[in-house]
Amino acid sequence: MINRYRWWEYLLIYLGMAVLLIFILAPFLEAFLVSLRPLDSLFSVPYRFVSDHMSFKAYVTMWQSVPLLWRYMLNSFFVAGSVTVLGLIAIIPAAYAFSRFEFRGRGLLMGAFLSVNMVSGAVLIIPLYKVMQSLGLLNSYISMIAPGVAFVIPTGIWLLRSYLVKIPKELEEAALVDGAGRLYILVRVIIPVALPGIMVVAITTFIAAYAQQFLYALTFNSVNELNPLPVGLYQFFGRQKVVWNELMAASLIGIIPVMLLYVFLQKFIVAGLTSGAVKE
Amino acid sequence: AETLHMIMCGDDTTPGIPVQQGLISDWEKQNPDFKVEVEFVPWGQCQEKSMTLAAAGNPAALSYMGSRTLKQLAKNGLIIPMDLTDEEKASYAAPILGTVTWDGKIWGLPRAFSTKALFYNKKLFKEAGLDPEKGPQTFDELLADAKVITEKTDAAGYAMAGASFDNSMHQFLNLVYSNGGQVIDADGNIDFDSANNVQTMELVKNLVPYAEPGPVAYNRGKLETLMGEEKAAMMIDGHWLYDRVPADVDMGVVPVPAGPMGKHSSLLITDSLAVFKGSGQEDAAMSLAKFLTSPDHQMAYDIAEGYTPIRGGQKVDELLAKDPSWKPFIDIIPAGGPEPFVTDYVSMQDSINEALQGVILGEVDPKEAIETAAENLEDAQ
Amino acid sequence: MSAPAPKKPVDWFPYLLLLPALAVTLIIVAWPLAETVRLSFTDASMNPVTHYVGLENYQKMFARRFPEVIGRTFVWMVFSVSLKLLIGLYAAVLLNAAVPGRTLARILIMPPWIVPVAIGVFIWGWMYNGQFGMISGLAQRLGLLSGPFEFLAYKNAAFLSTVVTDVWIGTPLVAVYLLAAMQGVPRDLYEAAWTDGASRFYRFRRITLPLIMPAIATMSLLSAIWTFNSFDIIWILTEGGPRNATTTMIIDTYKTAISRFHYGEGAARAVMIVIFLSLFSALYFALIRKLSSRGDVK
Amino acid sequence: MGQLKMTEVRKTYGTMEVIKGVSLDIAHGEFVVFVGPSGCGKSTLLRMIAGLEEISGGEVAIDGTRVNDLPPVKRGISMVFQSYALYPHMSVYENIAFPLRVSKMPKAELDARVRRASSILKLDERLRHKPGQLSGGQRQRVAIGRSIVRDPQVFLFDEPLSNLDAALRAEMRVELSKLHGELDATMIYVTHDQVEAMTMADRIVVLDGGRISQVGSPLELYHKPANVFVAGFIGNPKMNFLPVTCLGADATGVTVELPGAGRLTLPVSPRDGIAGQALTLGIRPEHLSAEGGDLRLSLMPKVIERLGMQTVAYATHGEEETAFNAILPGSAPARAGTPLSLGLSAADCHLFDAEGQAFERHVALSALDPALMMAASEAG
Amino acid sequence: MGQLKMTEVRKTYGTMEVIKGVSLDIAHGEFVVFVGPSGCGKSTLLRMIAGLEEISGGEVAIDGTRVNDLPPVKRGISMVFQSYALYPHMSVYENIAFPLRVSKMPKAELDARVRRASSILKLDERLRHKPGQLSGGQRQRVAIGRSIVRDPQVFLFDEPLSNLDAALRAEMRVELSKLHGELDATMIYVTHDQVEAMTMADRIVVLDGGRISQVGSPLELYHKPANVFVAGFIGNPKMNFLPVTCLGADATGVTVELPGAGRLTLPVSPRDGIAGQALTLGIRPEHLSAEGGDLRLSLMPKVIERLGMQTVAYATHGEEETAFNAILPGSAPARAGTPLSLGLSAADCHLFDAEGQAFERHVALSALDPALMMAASEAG
Ligand SMILES: Nc1ncnc2c1ncn2[C@@H]1O[C@H](COP(=O)(O)OP(=O)(O)OP(=O)(O)O)[C@@H](O)[C@H]1O
Ligand SMILES: Nc1ncnc2c1ncn2[C@@H]1O[C@H](COP(=O)(O)OP(=O)(O)OP(=O)(O)O)[C@@H](O)[C@H]1O
Ligand SMILES: [Mg+2]
Ligand SMILES: [Mg+2]
Repeated sequence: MINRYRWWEYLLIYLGMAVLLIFILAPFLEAFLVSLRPLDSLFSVPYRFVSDHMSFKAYVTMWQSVPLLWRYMLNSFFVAGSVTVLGLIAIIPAAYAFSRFEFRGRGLLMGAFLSVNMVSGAVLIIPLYKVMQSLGLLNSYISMIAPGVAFVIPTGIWLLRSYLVKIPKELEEAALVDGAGRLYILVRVIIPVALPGIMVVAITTFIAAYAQQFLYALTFNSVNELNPLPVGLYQFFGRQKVVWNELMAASLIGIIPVMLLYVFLQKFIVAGLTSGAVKE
Repeated sequence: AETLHMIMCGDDTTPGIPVQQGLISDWEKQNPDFKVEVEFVPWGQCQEKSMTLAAAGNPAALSYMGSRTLKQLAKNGLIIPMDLTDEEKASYAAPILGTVTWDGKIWGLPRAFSTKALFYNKKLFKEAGLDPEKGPQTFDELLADAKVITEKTDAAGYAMAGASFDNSMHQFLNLVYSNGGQVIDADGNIDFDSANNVQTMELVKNLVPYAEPGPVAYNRGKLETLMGEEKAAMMIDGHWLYDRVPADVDMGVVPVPAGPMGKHSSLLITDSLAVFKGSGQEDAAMSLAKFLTSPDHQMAYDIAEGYTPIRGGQKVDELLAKDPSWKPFIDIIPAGGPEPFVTDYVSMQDSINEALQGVILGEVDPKEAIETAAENLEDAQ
Repeated sequence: MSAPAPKKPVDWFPYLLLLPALAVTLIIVAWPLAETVRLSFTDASMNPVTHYVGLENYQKMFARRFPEVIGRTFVWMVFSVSLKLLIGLYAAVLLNAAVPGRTLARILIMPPWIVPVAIGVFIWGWMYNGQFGMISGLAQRLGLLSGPFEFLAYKNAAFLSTVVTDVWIGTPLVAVYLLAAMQGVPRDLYEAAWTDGASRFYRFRRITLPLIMPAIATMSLLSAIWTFNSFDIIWILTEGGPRNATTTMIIDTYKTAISRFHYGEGAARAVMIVIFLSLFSALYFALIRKLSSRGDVK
Repeated sequence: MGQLKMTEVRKTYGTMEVIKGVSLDIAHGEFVVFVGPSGCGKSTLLRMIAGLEEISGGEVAIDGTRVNDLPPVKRGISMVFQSYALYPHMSVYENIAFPLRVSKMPKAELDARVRRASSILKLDERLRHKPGQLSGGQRQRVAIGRSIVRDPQVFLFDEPLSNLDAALRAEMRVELSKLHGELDATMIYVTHDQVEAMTMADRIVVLDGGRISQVGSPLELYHKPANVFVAGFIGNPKMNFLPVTCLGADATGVTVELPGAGRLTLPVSPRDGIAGQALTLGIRPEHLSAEGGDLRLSLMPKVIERLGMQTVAYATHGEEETAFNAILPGSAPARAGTPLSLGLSAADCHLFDAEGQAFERHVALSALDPALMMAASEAG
Repeated sequence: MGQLKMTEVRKTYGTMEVIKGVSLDIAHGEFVVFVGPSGCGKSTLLRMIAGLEEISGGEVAIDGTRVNDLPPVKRGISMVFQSYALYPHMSVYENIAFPLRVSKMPKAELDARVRRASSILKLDERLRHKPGQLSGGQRQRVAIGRSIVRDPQVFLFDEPLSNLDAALRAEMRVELSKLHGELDATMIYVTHDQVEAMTMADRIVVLDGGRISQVGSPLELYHKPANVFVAGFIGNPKMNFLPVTCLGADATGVTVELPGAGRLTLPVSPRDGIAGQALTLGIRPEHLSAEGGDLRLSLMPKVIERLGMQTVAYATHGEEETAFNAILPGSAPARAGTPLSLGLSAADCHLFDAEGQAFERHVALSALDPALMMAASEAG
């Protein structure tokens, strides 16, 4: 009953959603239209939605003009996936430590992790390059994964910590009484129970790594076959003449896998974030 | 074989790349100790990457660089000068060599070269009642034609770039050189605050009403779109504009109009191959660079890519015969001026663009804009 | 009182748990960051040979219109973060409504978050174009504009345009986060209020909003930090123009350090950013704590 | 006025019928308690009255007006939730004032009403506190306070005491009864705690799987349960049941045979043709006595609970080890494992037919509770 | 063996002392219950025994070994938490098997033990379910199952029944008592529900503000509370207290004067020099009777609760309106607002001095509970 809407409320809600989605999706409509147009009539003056000679040709030709496109997508998935997995390996124990233990320097360390958020990767790029070089990591997947991991850790810890705080302490105490070691408790009890929260962090991390792995990849990697999608996409417009239609087609295609992933996991995200988000 | 790391800007799909690749194979055959790894880095990130690698002490052996960066690299001892014989030097037109020379040494071998001229839309000229076969030759004619077109047609008279991008400054410098102005004198001192330049800036100011609305939002690329849609009638650009507008747009080309205090000129821009210090393969890199830019090889590459040929010669004549539209771009070379060679290129770009934007937005008058820019340019030295 | 408890040995376990995160952070962030701090006191540039110059870089920085840049950055951040929160909240409210199709809407709101930033910004670049851009084009057709309007050509318009694009990219995360927080509000509170006759809007204002305040607080801080450091959007749209109208600290830093290769000066700016953001966060936390001690945030 | 009438009210979730036709009249000023096992539909019914849940069929009328489609606030009801549903971010004052703020009451009157409510509920000293700083009983009172400021005609309570500990629960029970005396309003109260039901209700509605099983005063349900379900549900430990065989019936009652224990004539209204049928005899644990009785049973105690005041023997009876419990006053000499012989009186017994329907017992309820006599005379 | 000894155990949080020196011996196989008001330190004490909380002072020894610094698992204890603390992601089987998996027990033995535990607890049919699919009572049993598989010597329970509803609580109480009978182990049980304490304990430890107020068998606490605190804490509704004046004492007892009601000689051990002192007389509500008694009191009932089995009158006494409650068997003819005259026997009364310490009553506990006699003879 409380969720029963009157007709004008429906109208308002859908109208509101429409306005929101227009704002969110208009650029994608634009991108889609561009992807359908031939290169020499991309932009018409005055503005028109439908112009002559629209076709899906770009969706075919893009695979030829950037032959490694599929490879870049796979790389992106691989790099984002690795960042996520490695990130979680670092985030989960750290978030657990912050949520459960009192120790010297706790506040300081938490602040320090937050402040990693404040350092933008672009500024650190040169010293970071030296680091990667001295570790001999250049031109490998690791050179893209490692900085990705480092920069997702702080946010991950912050999000997950607030989730873990809500897991009843008794669960651990019970396991402790039952003789489980503390690492065993983390692995067998905490992680399974915190799975929704972990999923949220994983997905946020994955998307961040998928969409924003440009700078590190570009700077630390010189091997074309290892490049992720954003760098690959640059190949469409790093040219004398930008192949906008194919670039847009490729970008739209590049979003789809992550969207699918999200479709499957969105219930998880919402449920998980809930418990992680609201501090009580 | 040892790997030799070479950074190229752009991507590997342009027509010149197979040509270059063939040449590299040839070179590798002559130098079996080396295997050349070419890394293609997108424009816009390319120089940053080469410089980052160099600053971090792990430079590529050979890098494709905008020549404007060479002075800064050279001053900081990151690149080594090219040991060209006099004969080799003589194969370049003097102004071209000017784009890579500092302190008497040559710091890079020109690889890509462009000159500019004024394109105008014949159809719009006709529509406005102007003679479609006679493009503007002077600042005054430019202004007058722009005015007429703006008033008589739907299109803007002049396509003006004012965005905070390097090519906004380039567009402006074409006019500066054509009015006898300069940014830097022969001794390397800033010479921007001159009557010539104030006059050129006046032209900009006067052109604003006849330019497309909001020039500050436009860089060269977006202006090319306007030209293609016939929404602007005149634009200073490189020869490539022909490829970037639909075939049915009928364009004429004249040299950049001359100002009252100068004569037709053009900004000469080159990109070069630079050999970095510290790769341990300097000699090989030098050898490869020379091999790739030797007259015949370079010409083949220029033709394939559709760049303005760096050197003259028989091939150029053939090109002109086949495509006369090249003529204004090639003829202007001797009268052209190199891109100013400063240490802090970005600072120069910012100063000049800020002046331009100030004038376009009507925030400062031309004289003041030029004066302020000249002061700021001292920083760029 | 009983005798003081014997000194306990340090429990190393929490440190052990932090080890992976710390190791990665130390190597990838702290080491370069320390290097950055060191460089901020040198004349580091492209030249491999550097000298310590004391505070010169900091002095130079403040001499060069720096306060203006700081001010602008904060204004930009405040604009952008408040819009993100407002629109995110608005989106969360709509996506929380129990109407058919909301799952689809929840999915359709995601793309700006997923698409590589540069691509999204390029598209916005076209949209802002006066001649062939969607916004100006539609506005003209609807008669809202008499001629083409270039959004990036004028100081205020460009400033707002970069804000809008930043908002577009940042909103989905905020919306999803707030939506989740809203779903954590116990349903019986709404029912109780409804029983008392509270309208939908009243319930939102008096119940939803106060109860998701902690989530809003967390998000606004994180969002502020990210926004402060948001680089690509401005760089691609305006490179800081027109006439520096969109030059924020991070743009200034990038230009100085990477484009102009005045690495020492750039490092000084980077250090300033961290200091500013730390101060900001500390202030922010103090504010939140004060509010919650007043009991507004439970 | 707070008169409420439900006619054939139904509720379906999807294809599942949860409330299967409930009809009930509630007079103004009555205190009606819904009881029943978990999941029987108590909350659902209450929420339908409140307007929180759509009514799938039938009609709910308040003071003669059909309210099926009215939102809660228009029904003149107020509700106290099991979880209290206090607004955690508002002070006690604001929580209580909330309904008045919604209706934009002038400040002075609002203040007066809140203060009156808080003084009735002894919350004056807590007005500035947040719910989080209150004890369970205080929270409970705030929830009630919020519901009384609006002067509703009908109060709805959904297990309001179930979160409290035993002592507090007893105390609040008394307070609620007092409150009902002070406010001239109808109260409908859901609980699964039968002590609450027995002590507070004017009438108890026993629900069983979405249907009303019996409606009556507490003592009526205790002494005259209409069926096995109600008999077993009311009373703790629950009534003991024994299979018996009917030997015959006459005006004095029904005579039954308890296997292996003898025969007994129960003072209940007889029915025709029941001789020879298998019936069920019910006897409450507290009606077994150490001495005397019309019949004596032998039990085997398994667990003895000594509460000081009384002793509870959890025992079994007969070969089949039917559970059979007994409550003996004070400290009875019962020991686990030692057989125990207890007596029962025919007058205390209940009798049920094969369908579980009770034979009417000859008990005058008015003799049991003076309050009932009064109520009867008032009603008359 | 599960013998436990606490010596002067203390706990401080920061500067706050929460457990203020507790000494207690618990024999193997005993069922000891800790009771006390909320915040008195019950949980803290239990957790210190478990090893979940550091011991600030004193010593805890199990089977003669000091365990202060041993982790929980080495103490041979197991614990059932108030919230059950089941692992939500594991099946019932895995929950129960958890302690065995930790100790890497061979599969066959593990399986056998889990099955034994599940059959004791009647969980066989639930082994594949997740905790979320279980009812409260079943969850409770899983929690117990997890604690018994390891065959610990000492079981610790922290309010294990407090989340259950009344009926289930009663049932579980009985099951736990049975379990204690079956397993040869010591059980220490924390609760604030005194019915649980009374029914399950061999000995009850009453805690008050971090100190032991009294230790004794349930009936000892009920009949011979050592002080006002214990007297008031045990029994529900709580004992009524009246201020009295001592007139004198001799071998038969102490004679007191109840203001406005008369005098009474209580069979308690006298002390010297108490004549003329102000004392407190205690009488439990259930010891008031409608007829007879050594002395009669006039009460003013405020609320009457009719439970069928008994009637509770919440009343006041005298001018000061001191709360004074009474429990009368069956359906007593009491009405709210109508004065009620009740009798009390001197033998049922308690007497406390000004410090709240009780005068020893002349009650033979062994007469009250046959189990005690046995325990006494065994101990002897
Ligand atoms: N939204 C719903 N969808 C489907 N079934 C529901 C829904 N709400 C309740 N039910 C079902 O309706 C029945 C009655 O539920 P209700 O909450 O009224 O029980 P209750 O008597 O209040 O029980 P309890 O004493 O446990 O609170 C239950 O079987 C429940 O599973
Ligand atoms: N970690 C802690 N820090 C400070 N004080 C504490 C802490 N844990 C418990 N206390 C205090 O110790 C006292 C005893 O707490 P404890 O939990 O043992 O009480 P309890 O008897 O179990 O009460 P309840 O019946 O409410 O569970 C309380 O006053 C509590 O406030
Ligand atoms: Mg319910
Ligand atoms: Mg406790």
